Amino acid sequence: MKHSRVSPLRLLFLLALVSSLASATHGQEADDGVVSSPPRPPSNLRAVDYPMDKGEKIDLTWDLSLDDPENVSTYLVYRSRTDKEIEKKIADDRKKFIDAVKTAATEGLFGEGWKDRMADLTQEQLTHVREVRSRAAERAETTFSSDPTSEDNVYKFLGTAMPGENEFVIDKLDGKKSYTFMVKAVGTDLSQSAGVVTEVGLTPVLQWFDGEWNTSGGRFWLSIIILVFCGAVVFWILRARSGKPIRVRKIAGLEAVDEAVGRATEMGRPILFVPGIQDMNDIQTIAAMTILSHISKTAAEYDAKIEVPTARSLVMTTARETVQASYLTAGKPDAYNQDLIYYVTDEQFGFVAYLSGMMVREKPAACFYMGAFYAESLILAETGNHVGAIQIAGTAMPAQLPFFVAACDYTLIGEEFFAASAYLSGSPEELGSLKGQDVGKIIVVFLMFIGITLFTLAALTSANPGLSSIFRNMGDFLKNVILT
Amino acid sequence: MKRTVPLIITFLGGVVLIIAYFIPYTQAWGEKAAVFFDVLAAIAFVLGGGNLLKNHLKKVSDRVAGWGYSVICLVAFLVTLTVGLGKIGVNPNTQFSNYAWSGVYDQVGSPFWWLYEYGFKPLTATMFAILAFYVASAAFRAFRAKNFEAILLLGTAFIILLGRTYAGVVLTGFIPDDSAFSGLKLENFTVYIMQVFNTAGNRAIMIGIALGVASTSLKVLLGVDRSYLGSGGD
Amino acid sequence: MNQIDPDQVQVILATDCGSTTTKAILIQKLEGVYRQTHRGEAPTTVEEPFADVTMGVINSVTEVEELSGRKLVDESGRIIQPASGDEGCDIYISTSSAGGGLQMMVAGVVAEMTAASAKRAALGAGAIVMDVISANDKRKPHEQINRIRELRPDMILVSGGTDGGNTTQVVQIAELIAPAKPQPRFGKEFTMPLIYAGNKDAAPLIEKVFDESIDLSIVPNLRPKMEMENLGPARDMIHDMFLEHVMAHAPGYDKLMGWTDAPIMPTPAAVGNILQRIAKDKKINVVGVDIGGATTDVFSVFDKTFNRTVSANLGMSYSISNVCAESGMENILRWVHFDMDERELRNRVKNKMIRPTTIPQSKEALIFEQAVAREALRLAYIQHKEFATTLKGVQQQRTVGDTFSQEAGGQTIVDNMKLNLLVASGGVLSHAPRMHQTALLLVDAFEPEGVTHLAKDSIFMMPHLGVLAEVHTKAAVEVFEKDCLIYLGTCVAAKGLGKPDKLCFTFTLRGDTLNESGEMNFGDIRLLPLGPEETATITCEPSRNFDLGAGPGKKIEQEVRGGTVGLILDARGRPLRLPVDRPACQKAIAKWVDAIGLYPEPEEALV
Amino acid sequence: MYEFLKNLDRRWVFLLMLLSVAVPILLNARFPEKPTGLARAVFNEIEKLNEGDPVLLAFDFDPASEGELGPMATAFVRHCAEKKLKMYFMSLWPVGPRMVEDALDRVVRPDFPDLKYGEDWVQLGYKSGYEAVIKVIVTDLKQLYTTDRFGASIDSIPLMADIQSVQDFSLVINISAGYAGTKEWVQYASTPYPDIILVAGCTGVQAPLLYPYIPEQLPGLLGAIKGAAEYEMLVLDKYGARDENGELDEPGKYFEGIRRMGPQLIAHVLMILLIITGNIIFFIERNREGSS
Repeated sequence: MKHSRVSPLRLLFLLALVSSLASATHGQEADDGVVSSPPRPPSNLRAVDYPMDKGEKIDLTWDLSLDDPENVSTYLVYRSRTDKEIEKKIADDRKKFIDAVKTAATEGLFGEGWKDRMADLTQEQLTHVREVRSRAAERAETTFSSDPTSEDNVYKFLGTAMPGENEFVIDKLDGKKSYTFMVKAVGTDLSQSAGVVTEVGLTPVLQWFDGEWNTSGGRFWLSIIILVFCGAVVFWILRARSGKPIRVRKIAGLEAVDEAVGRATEMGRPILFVPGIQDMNDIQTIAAMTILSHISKTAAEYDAKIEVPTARSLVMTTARETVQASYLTAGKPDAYNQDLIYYVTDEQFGFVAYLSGMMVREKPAACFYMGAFYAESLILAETGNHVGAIQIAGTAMPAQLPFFVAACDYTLIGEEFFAASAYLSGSPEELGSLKGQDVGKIIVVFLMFIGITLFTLAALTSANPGLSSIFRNMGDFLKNVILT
Repeated sequence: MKRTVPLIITFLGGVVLIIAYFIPYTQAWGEKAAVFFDVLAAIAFVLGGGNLLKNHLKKVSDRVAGWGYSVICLVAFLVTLTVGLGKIGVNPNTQFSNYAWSGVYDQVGSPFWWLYEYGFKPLTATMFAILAFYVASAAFRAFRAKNFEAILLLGTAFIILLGRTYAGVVLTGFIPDDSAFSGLKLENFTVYIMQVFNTAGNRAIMIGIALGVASTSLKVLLGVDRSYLGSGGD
Repeated sequence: MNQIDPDQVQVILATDCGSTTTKAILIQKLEGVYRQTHRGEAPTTVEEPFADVTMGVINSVTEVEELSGRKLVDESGRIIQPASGDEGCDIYISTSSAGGGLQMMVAGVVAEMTAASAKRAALGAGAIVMDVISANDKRKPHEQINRIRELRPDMILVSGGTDGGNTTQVVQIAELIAPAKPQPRFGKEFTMPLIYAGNKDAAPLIEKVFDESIDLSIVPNLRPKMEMENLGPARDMIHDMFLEHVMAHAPGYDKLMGWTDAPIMPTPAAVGNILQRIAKDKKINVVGVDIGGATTDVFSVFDKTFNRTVSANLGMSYSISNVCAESGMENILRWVHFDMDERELRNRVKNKMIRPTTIPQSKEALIFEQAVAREALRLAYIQHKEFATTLKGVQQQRTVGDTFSQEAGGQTIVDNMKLNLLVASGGVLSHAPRMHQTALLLVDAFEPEGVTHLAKDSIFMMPHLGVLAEVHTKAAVEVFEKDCLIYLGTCVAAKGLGKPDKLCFTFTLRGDTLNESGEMNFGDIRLLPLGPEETATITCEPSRNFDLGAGPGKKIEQEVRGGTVGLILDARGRPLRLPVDRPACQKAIAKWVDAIGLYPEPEEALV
Repeated sequence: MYEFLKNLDRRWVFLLMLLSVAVPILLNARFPEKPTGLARAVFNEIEKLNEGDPVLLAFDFDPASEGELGPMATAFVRHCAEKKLKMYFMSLWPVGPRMVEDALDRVVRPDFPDLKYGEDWVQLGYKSGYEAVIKVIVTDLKQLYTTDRFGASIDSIPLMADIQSVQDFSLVINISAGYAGTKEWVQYASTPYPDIILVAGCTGVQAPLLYPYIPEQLPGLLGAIKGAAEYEMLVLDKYGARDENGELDEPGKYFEGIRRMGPQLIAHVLMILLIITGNIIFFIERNREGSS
């Protein structure tokens, strides 16, 4: 059995045990006077690289001490420190030592609780305190010594194993360093055996896939979930290519795109499209570009002017390509004017200031806010509302949704925003991806349901600890292992 | 061809990032990809600056309505650029005192710092502060108890508005702290609403968004949705 | 035209020159009330060999003369005006739809916005809209020019842009029309009337585009703002142009125009007019339908907004094939409660198409024809709902209550729950052997919700009254109430769907002759006798999922009006869903047919 | 009156808002604060630390949000200075370092002159790349930060000797006004590396989005001025100097959050009044429509 994880209660007990051990010196007999000898050490310590991990774990096994289980209360596991770690350990010790000396010196002068009385001290006394402390520190500096090769400095305590256990998984190692390991047995009287050490240093090896399915932090389960989800999306895309048309729920905000563009046409005013204030590496900006391509195509058909100020130059370049191609598709390549797609500034509020001014001056008849927005959302939407534009917003920034909802005519909320491209293009493949997305939703709902059921059952069966803990463990496994 | 190459790059980039996440050995690849993007984005700064200049110069030369603003914009842009890039008035770093430009561009007291402290900072703070006014006018206009949902939202808004200030403490101060009803004290109730109802709602939206993000990403990677490259859906 | 003192008016003569028949009616003041007393009919004489519309008019009036014994036409073949003793009439008015009525082409910038407004103006003015040209109708300019050339409208209405808005595209549209040189339908030598009702800033530019071949008149913008539609000036101008150009060029009309006391109106405009008057007078919402051989007109007035649509391809004779094609034979057959041979039906349809005046000779044929009518009316009403919308392109003011239901602009304003009066006219509805059939046809096709009065136009008098309303509103309204409408009864229908045979609503009726209470289960329909001129008070309590107008599950109490049919309690649910499974559907229809007594056995059929 | 309110020009609303903010500021109104659980949690996380523990303070905000976040920055720095923690400042926002300087100017330089640069605190400065920076420095800080903000080699700074990565800090304090900010710190630091303890302060609009991460990934959170005021109160209670009457005797800069709660209170009350007025108009309007 591998025991990298221990229950909290046991951990507490062991910690208490270890701390008491730390205060006891090696090889000394216990205080109660009972004469007993330390247990014989475990033997044949072997370190093997842990399979299928991301190169941070080593598996340690040993043969049990011959006194196990009669005279063994626990095993202590250590690993060697790297040179840097040893340095740090010594530096820490030095600091602790100096601090202790300084505190002791001041206490000698002012008694305990001197800190509280600091405010009462006169300037003279304060100077005195400082002198005393710095002298103490100097003294401590010279007296402190530590042997970098001492076992205490070289080996770092990692954890414990119970009697009868002969395995331990060491985690969080550096894949570039080599380590040796040490295991000691502790007797019932807390006396310790000599340590058994691995002879050769071992470096954890990075495997090609992090396939730990039963511990948290691994990416095994995530990869499964992603495979299922992506598979569902791809499946539905492929199916949609040949299958019958997929129906989508009406989204008023997207139905209104033509209306907004039409309004701009009739009023002879420009359409404003703001693709958020994030760069192209934000998926929302990409989604905005896909929507822009549809809107600009409509605008081209209606012969309306579409203006796209951007906060990033890469977005500007992309938007230009997108709009140009849309004009081409609409059969009006001459009508395309790249000067209407321009860069303003990366600075959030500079961008907003520009947009507000421009909106008040040019009074666009339709405003689209698609992409990632922050505090500027309300400023933009209120200004647009004031100049009487039809406004359609779409964002995946939950914090900004309320502002858009209050001030815009239509708001694409979260996933609607991502569904927009599919909706507007109406292409079966894209609509298929929406169906795949629904599969993801079903998985989420299913997992939520299982989780809730397990924890509810655990709570309901609390009268029966065995059963309850089974449910709880299952729930924990779901929560901590599968879903991390 | 014009579309195939970007599609291939998108696909490869995406695949590398995904693989990098799951296969520890390739983890560095993902970071490399991110660096590539940073490099591109940095180069794009120049592009943006050039476009800005061109745009506003054109506005000025065409004397379009409001060209005066463009003049201000150009002057501000050029002055800031010169002062910042030239590190004018900046003392060299003490460690590299031989290099005139080794100082920090926004050193206290330098012209750039001055521009920042007395120009940029108050201006952006002003823009942000406008929010307070807009929130008030939007609330006045939009918070109408039109239907049940609206009434619910309205009630919650009042609780939160009061609970987030001392008014909440005063209004429900009569409820003793240790009584069974202490949860009804506005300040506690506010926290409860935020942590329970609001969190639940937000989680739902976030799950939807996350799935949307994943499926959109997948569409883009697989080239199903090419409209951002300007296919116009056709 | 003479000045008329409304109080002195005793005799009114009205004619309607239809494409085939000219109908004349006589209205007289009897015991202080205006009543329609006599009517006459004669073939219309617009076309050769007569080529003078007044001949038909005089013929029909002569028939009235004979029936009433009142001399209306003098020796010179003129209508005698004003009345004196037993002779002549005080008011003479006429409408006209002869020669296919008023045919227009309209244009606007955006199909759903200014072009739609232009279409609404034209339809409201009683025109048939032949085509709508817009900047976004997906046709290439050359295709549009070709189309304009092909069409031979009576006049053209061009709109586009709000005031101060778009000019370029408005001018572009004008520039499409100008070179196309559209030819008017009548009289090649006359100039084409074109009404411009668009962006006022573009008007000077428009003037420059057209030469003398076009008679351009400029009226205030139809859409001065996106939020506002101002159809009045354009409609009036259409009427003026109708008289000035179209009528003036139709044979005999110049003479007729000299006789009338009010401008001659296109028939549908007159119908719209009277419905609007009634709706305004009684503060009700009205839907009127006129199903003809080739087209079906639907009129509606909801919340003071008037809309008219013409479903050009939905009719009972010339267009019957199209009805079958558009709705599908299976959809028609679902209204038939027994098996029919589809092959035979197709023959019947074709027969009706080439012999439009055929009247059903057997019960099967009648049932089938009425099934077709149901679908035709249903489709026409759907088209009407789609067209009768709020304005598109309007900024919406949102509140937090809209978070979960952001309705798009351009929603239909037709709300069956708000509908108070449904008026039927047109052959298949007016001439159904039993009024019960007309009533159920209306209920099945229009699916009224809540409490709705059903009526039919007795002898298609609405056009006459529509013009009369212009000169003598009181007389028009009185006649409309007393003689024009035949009240069929009232339909009380619950909105919502439920499980079969589960309670839909309970009702209690209190009236002079009818005192009854009972329960209606979902899927039931019931007819209670309530004669004409009788009223009763109905109290209904719907169950949770159903709405009778006060909200789901909420009780209503309302006065209902009787009629030749009676009171129809409809618990079949809304939207009305027929079982998909054929036998089940037949069973359901049979049950309903039985409940209403739609097609009784021959001995009692001839009521 | 009804007509006036029905078509109320929004500038009247703006004027009222201006007054409701300006008056309390001019009168210097100050209301007491009652710290809630989340502020206590933040406070306790810092209290738990020992003298000399390294703390990373990531200031991801800009002057625009200074009004909301400045006070908590002051309070955080003061708390760390009082606890004698080693402070490491960094930022993912270009102007972040300036915000750090501002906080230092307010707290460390005047009130803790003993603290030395490089020994007690260090300014790592701004790094571009948003969350990518976090991804890298959680495992290797020095890969990105080769110098401090002033160009000095990182290895020459004594404070940096013990720091390999973000995991070496006893606590990460993040103050953020958006992207990249607390959410990214949660996603890329405290979630994959549960040993990293993260507390945060954020703007009011962001707070609701961060609640889902409490308490596991984010033990404590200060939301906007309210959070700052509560936290200030806790810090002042514990470390504030008192006059002879036991009243807090501290310069105004340590009361900034509490002071700003005054305008907030009045503004909130104004909002409620506005909403109520709006609804009264709405109902009158509806009644009139219904009756007509």
